[in-house]
Amino acid sequence: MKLIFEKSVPGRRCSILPRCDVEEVQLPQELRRQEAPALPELSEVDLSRHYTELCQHVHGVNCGFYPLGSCTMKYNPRIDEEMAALPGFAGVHPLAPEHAVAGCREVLDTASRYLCQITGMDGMTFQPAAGAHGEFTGVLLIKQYHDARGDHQRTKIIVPDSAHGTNPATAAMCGYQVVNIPSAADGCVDLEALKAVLGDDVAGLMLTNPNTVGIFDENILEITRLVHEAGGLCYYDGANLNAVMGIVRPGDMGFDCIHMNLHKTFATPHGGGGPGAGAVGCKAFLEPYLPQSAILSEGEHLQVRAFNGNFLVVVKALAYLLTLGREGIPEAAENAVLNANYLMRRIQGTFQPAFDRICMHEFVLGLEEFKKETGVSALDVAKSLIDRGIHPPTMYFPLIVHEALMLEPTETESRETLDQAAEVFRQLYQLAHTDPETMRTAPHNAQIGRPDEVQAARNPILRWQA
Amino acid sequence: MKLIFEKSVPGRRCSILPRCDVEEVQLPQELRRQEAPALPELSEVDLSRHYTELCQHVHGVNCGFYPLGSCTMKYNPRIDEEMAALPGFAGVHPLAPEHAVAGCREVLDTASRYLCQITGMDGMTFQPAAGAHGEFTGVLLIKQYHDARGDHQRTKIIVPDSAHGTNPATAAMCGYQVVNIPSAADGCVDLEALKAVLGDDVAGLMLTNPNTVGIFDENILEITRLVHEAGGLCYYDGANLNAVMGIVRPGDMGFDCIHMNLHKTFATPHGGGGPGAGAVGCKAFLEPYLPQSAILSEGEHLQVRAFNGNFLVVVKALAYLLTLGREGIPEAAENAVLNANYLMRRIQGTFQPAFDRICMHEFVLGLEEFKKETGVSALDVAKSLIDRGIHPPTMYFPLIVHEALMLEPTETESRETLDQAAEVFRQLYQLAHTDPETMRTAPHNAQIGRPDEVQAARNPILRWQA
Amino acid sequence: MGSYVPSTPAQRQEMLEAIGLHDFRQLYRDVPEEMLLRDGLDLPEGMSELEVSRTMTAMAARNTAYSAILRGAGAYDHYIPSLVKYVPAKEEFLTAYTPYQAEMSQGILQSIFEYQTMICQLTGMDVSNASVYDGATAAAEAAAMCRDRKRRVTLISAAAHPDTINTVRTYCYGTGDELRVVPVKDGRTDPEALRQMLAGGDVSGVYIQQPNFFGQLEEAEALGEIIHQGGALYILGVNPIAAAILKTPRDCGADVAVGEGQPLGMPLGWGGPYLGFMATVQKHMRKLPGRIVGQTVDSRGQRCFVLSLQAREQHIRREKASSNICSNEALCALTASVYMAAMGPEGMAEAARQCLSKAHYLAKALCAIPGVSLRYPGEYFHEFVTELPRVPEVLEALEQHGILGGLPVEGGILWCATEKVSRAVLDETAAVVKEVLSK
Amino acid sequence: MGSYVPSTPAQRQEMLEAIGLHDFRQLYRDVPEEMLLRDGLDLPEGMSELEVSRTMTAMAARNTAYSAILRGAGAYDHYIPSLVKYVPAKEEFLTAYTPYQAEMSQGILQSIFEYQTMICQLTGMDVSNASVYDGATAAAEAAAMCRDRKRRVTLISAAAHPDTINTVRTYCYGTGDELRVVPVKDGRTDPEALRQMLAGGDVSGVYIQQPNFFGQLEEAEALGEIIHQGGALYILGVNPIAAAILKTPRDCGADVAVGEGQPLGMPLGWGGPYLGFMATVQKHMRKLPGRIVGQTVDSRGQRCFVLSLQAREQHIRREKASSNICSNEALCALTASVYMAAMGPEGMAEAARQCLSKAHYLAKALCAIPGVSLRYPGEYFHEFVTELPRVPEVLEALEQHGILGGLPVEGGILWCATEKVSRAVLDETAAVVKEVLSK
Repeated sequence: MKLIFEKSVPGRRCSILPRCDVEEVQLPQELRRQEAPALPELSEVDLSRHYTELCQHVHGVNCGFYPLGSCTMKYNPRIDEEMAALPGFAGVHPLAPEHAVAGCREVLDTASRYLCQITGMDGMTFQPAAGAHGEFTGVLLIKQYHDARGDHQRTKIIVPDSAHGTNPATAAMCGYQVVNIPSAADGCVDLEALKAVLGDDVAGLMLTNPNTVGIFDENILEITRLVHEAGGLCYYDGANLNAVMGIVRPGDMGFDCIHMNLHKTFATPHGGGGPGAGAVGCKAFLEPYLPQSAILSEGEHLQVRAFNGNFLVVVKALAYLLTLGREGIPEAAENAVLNANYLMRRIQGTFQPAFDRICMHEFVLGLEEFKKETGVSALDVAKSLIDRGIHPPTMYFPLIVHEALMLEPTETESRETLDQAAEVFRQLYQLAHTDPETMRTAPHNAQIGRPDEVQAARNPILRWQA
Repeated sequence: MKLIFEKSVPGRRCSILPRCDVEEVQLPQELRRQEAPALPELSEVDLSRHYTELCQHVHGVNCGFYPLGSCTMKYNPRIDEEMAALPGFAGVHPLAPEHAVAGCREVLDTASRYLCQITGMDGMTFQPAAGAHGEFTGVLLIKQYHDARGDHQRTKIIVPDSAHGTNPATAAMCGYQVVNIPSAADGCVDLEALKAVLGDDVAGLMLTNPNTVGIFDENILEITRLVHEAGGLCYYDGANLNAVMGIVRPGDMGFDCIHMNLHKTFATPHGGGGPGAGAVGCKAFLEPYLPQSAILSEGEHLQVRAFNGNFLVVVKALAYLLTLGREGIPEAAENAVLNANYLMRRIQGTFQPAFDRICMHEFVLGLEEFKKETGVSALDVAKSLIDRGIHPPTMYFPLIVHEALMLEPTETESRETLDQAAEVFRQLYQLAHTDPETMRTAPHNAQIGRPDEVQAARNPILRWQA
Repeated sequence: MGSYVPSTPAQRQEMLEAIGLHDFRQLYRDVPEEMLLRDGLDLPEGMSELEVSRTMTAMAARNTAYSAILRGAGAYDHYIPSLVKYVPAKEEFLTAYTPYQAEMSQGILQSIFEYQTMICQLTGMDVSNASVYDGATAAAEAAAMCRDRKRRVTLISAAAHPDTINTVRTYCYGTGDELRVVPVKDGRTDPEALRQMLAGGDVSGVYIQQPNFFGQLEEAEALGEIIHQGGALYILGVNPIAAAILKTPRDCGADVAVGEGQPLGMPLGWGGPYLGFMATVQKHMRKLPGRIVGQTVDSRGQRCFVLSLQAREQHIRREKASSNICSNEALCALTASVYMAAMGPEGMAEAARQCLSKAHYLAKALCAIPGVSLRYPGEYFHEFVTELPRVPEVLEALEQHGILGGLPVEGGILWCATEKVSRAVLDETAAVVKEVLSK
Repeated sequence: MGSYVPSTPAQRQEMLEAIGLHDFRQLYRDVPEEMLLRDGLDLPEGMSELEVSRTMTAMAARNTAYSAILRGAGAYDHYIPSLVKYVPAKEEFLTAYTPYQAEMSQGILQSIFEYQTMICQLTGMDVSNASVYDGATAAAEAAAMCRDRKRRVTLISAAAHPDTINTVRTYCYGTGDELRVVPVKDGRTDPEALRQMLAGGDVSGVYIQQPNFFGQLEEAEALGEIIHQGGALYILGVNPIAAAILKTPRDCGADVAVGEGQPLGMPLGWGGPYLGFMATVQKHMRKLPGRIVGQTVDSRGQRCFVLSLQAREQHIRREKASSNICSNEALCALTASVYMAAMGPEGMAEAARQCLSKAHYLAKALCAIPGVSLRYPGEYFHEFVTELPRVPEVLEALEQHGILGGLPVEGGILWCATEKVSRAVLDETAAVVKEVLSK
């Protein structure tokens, strides 16, 4: 595909703005830029066709199966988009006076009520713009809490080695030393390892439950109790909340604060990499530390971005929450778990689950043996799925499983889709035994073959140049 | 692709309506249908994916080049869609009281003013829903006119043999006997042939100018004078108006009434086969006969459909008209003609234009010689274009050119697009000489190969059945 | 100032020169000099996108926005699911032409084939076309379909929509055929009058609307028997929402089922674009006007879809064609398909039941007000006529509440309630009417 | 009652049985019994789509709709071309995840690569990332980027947006680094104070906003010289519309250019989603946080695009990463690209000139009113502060005219005019202010 710049023709343009209807003013010479920015010059028909061409080479969850583990790629409802596009929401200035934004307040208040109820928390902020941003906010709450008590010796955050990379990165951004503790074989917390590191230098623990291999940690009450006893707080990484929402609440597991990815659990679209929204909830004693906008509020507060956050994303999430309601929320969780177990069981017999037990909303295949047998890697299987119209699972994560493929079908896939996917896996399993070379060079029907990522990193070309 | 019915699962559904909030009423048994209609049962995710799959197998003009002769496939601007979707237009009931529809009236009045100015007519109706419907309306005006004068012996309508098939069909729908007159070699009216059929039994003439081979009839004033002298009226088929709008006006050519295809000349999208809008204009003396809605007006009037016509299509056309304005309208015409001539000249040397002269907005290639030479037909060339991402031209029309391919690039194609298309034609010309078989079996890269149309007609399967 | 011409002025000049010309006017050398528009169009300058948006948004704002609509009479305010608005707006569907090239248009062709099937399933008929312009023209086309050399008279019920009657009349005027109107008795087509009008043996087809213009449910099956006894064909115009629960046209004996498809997901849009649907039984298949999509196989043996039975159409038959229709309402047909699929059989029936229930709720609430009564005694679906005094004041008062009341008809009001109207609005309406009438 | 689970209850039961279970609760057997939510969620029942639409449309209607907006202060009401709204709403772009699988995501990857290039062209910098959350976090990320072991202090101008200052302060609080605020003199960053604050040699980076919060244009080049003389890196926060005509960050000597991308086609949306853009010079390329797309070739030798330089990112570096950002604002970046491409170089410059001209027109009209004067003497772009009495009454009166007036700031008003506001509205505004002040 040509780049948009390669379609540019000097002097070509769209007619967007009228002539200026007031006297023209010029900037003083010394403040002016020397020449107009070299943006592409195109007509509207060129633009329309360019972006149509690009979108034909994108696979969204509304277009097909997308079992990308830990990303909760559930269907993104159309009504949510329609609600967020209402001029009554989309056209509101963030600094409009309070009496003019009663509807926006109602959105945040209602969403907050739903999410507090789901998580078992007391307060909620929508300022964080993404999951990692929410983690950052959550750990800052912990830091503020200790600081406010003058408890300054707490310099460590405990993170299991099975955690997402954002957890340790977040702790570091908050100035904490990261203490990695090894997980048990099933990815659950090793209680002895935990006890060994707990002490009065521990600010808190970051944990996701169900964990990254899709297993619910049975010892969760004991874990949070131990951390609290040591004076630390417990942070819940909401990445896997879809498995348990409406069934069991992080607040009841003993967690003090939590972030959620509205663009995963609450069905707002991810836009090819954002915008998301990382709502953060906390127990009442942490509420005073929730972030606020400086320009919108009095007093000193933490603040992690301007204004009130990705508001229109919250509108979408609220439309989803209102739709599901008290029965729909646990129904979604139960069916996410059912779908994961069903797909795992259907695949079993060919590729092997890393853990042979009931899983939560996702499961991990370990392809180490398979690779030894056939020479076909997890990557090769992933790329072969592309040829068959299925987005590959998460590859090589979690780190504790070798040749891992992590599948999360979500509740919005039908039995038929799962059956078809299982059939594709079965075919690939056989193909690996009969024609491994085809898989090692996949994809064959995609727009491109495998990209040379090494060259991309070694000799970075990060922009087009004429 | 599976049909939507083949994806249906009993009991599957979307959640659109709430429970009924009033007491439920039942129809009497004798009025009730025996079972619910066997519509497909799907979830929203199924539907979203189904229609995404379908739309991936459609080529629209906003997606790529579409030089379908006589169809004026110009770019359909986005702002026009946005305006038509405004709740202030889309939500208006057709029987809302007059004081509540001032904005709708303004749309029709403004569009009428623009179109009267462009066509040289005095009055306009937007009731017709498509071009052929406009033809029907226009010829009914002629019929009403003669009937009102008690001039009942006029039973014939003259139609040149190069005319679109709708012209004779329309005349027949209006109860007229169709008199076909032969065209001159260039598709223009043969004055002698015309004179020969004129008389007091002629109700009128239906003509398009420029004609269907893309040539402006120099004798147009003489033609309309002759018809008027014989007591007939002249009807202008606006199919080719895009060539001359803002340059020369049908009213000034001597025509009494005209239909336009808003979905061609005025950039409203054609939706895969409608809705269009067939605005009909007329001189002042025909205005009393313009159609009206019975429920919206007093007195007896013709009426060709309910209410005021495809109003939201008129909104789109008005947005386009306002955008172009006094200079933009002739600019569009001039560039439509320029693009046709440029493309014809670029292709010339391989495929031969049927008429070697300056054309109007479209031109016809005659492939009779080429076919003798290579065995490759106009159809084969058309199908080979599909493999190269170009929608085929109109095939085998007009009937007066053998192995015709009729190309109308329109003004919204850039020079680059025309150059690329010319290059594709050049390649196909060569391919026909080196590998005709590949062309005779084209397309090869499309979703389907050539369909068996004979079987479709002989053994019609017009609906899915379980 | 707006322009959609992409080539730059410099390119245009080069292109002119490439064809051996120097300026644009030379392109028009065939046009007699004296005819050229010398002073240009007497129109305003072109506008930028921002100005167009500002101008037309201001026009739209000049229309009154109602928060609830209790008016039907041929156009119905149903809830349109979000997906139903989104799918037909995809520019692939939106900006394609009629699918002449099957290899490049399978998406459209399949969508129409699916539409045809759904219309058959809704009406119980065997064959549907790809759509016509609207319900009124569907009736007119059906009347033309029914005509043969001997029988040239068409009958239409006086309880049909006035625009339908007038449109059919106009089409008959075109071909020089006669239209006669069957009178109404107690708000429904008078069966005795119908029987008498058929007695002459010159009637080709009879059009009955179900529910009729007054909202009344016709005895459609009984009327069908009378029509067939008279040797004519039976055209039944049906509301497609009502059709989800009403006895099907097939079961009522209809030869042709037609209707206005607007309730199937199209916005009110001040009257259009709407959708005319037409379906018939197997034996009249080749008389059905307009485009039809058929299933076949391609050169590789795959199932695929094409425009079919084109021998019936105007571009082949020219003056022998019985209809000139080519462009129809394909995108509206797609809209209707998405609507029917999103609602599903249960959702369609539920929508119909809620219309029925809410209309009856409203009628009861209104008729509890002194001075208000039902005009007709028969069963009705989602429309009904009340007698009441002070109609203009009632409608004016409702307008003050943001409610578009029913349509004034000869001293009464034709009300309509759909599933979209909440009970609260129905209660509010009754309260407003009560207040006005008690003044 | 709403549900997006497609499998029917019967299918779910079969699926449960296929995995050897009988009911859903058995799926949660690892969860300690006492923790299960026994009584379910204390929330309302689910809603149908119609109810959600009705409920949320009512919420939206509770906000005030202004016909014109003269308030900026970090969020700007520009005209959004229709295409700019349409393209990012395509569900392929909308519903994809981060493009981890390049073979299935070239459309997104290429769009980001194009965005990166446009940001470079707008700012004059060499390298852009794929976006961060907003302008405030872009400033905070840039401050982190500039820090090294020795220099840990960040400076920020007091004329920066209050939310930017507070966000940078919060990020500094996280890492335990110090933020100091450079004072303002006559509405602009005080160069002398800046010079003195750099004297200690402990400053890593200095953030200046152009135009600043008060709308004033900073002497950005001169400030850059002072900053570099002080051994610090220069972070320049720029308004992307102003950037089309203002001296580029590169020409002002900036090491990192950042900004709030909302003016590039994003709706006001009560504050989000917005777009943080970040660009830097070649030598700091590997310090740039967040996603970056790079060009490479595929196995067939074709040009293609991938997420690149991932060794910098959190999933590789874990606790050694300097930022944890992964999801960014990709769809907003696409929106900005479509906006910049639709406007083109000339359209961007025209928008900027119209903002400039209209703001000056408004300022002149307001300052012609007795009692109104400009607070600051310097050059400004599209925002300016007036001194005037009776601020609440003025804003209230404008609101009666459907106009959202400027932001009240310490006894004055910070006004903003964009290309979207017509001269008529500016005149109306001045007339309203005049009337209030003459009472």
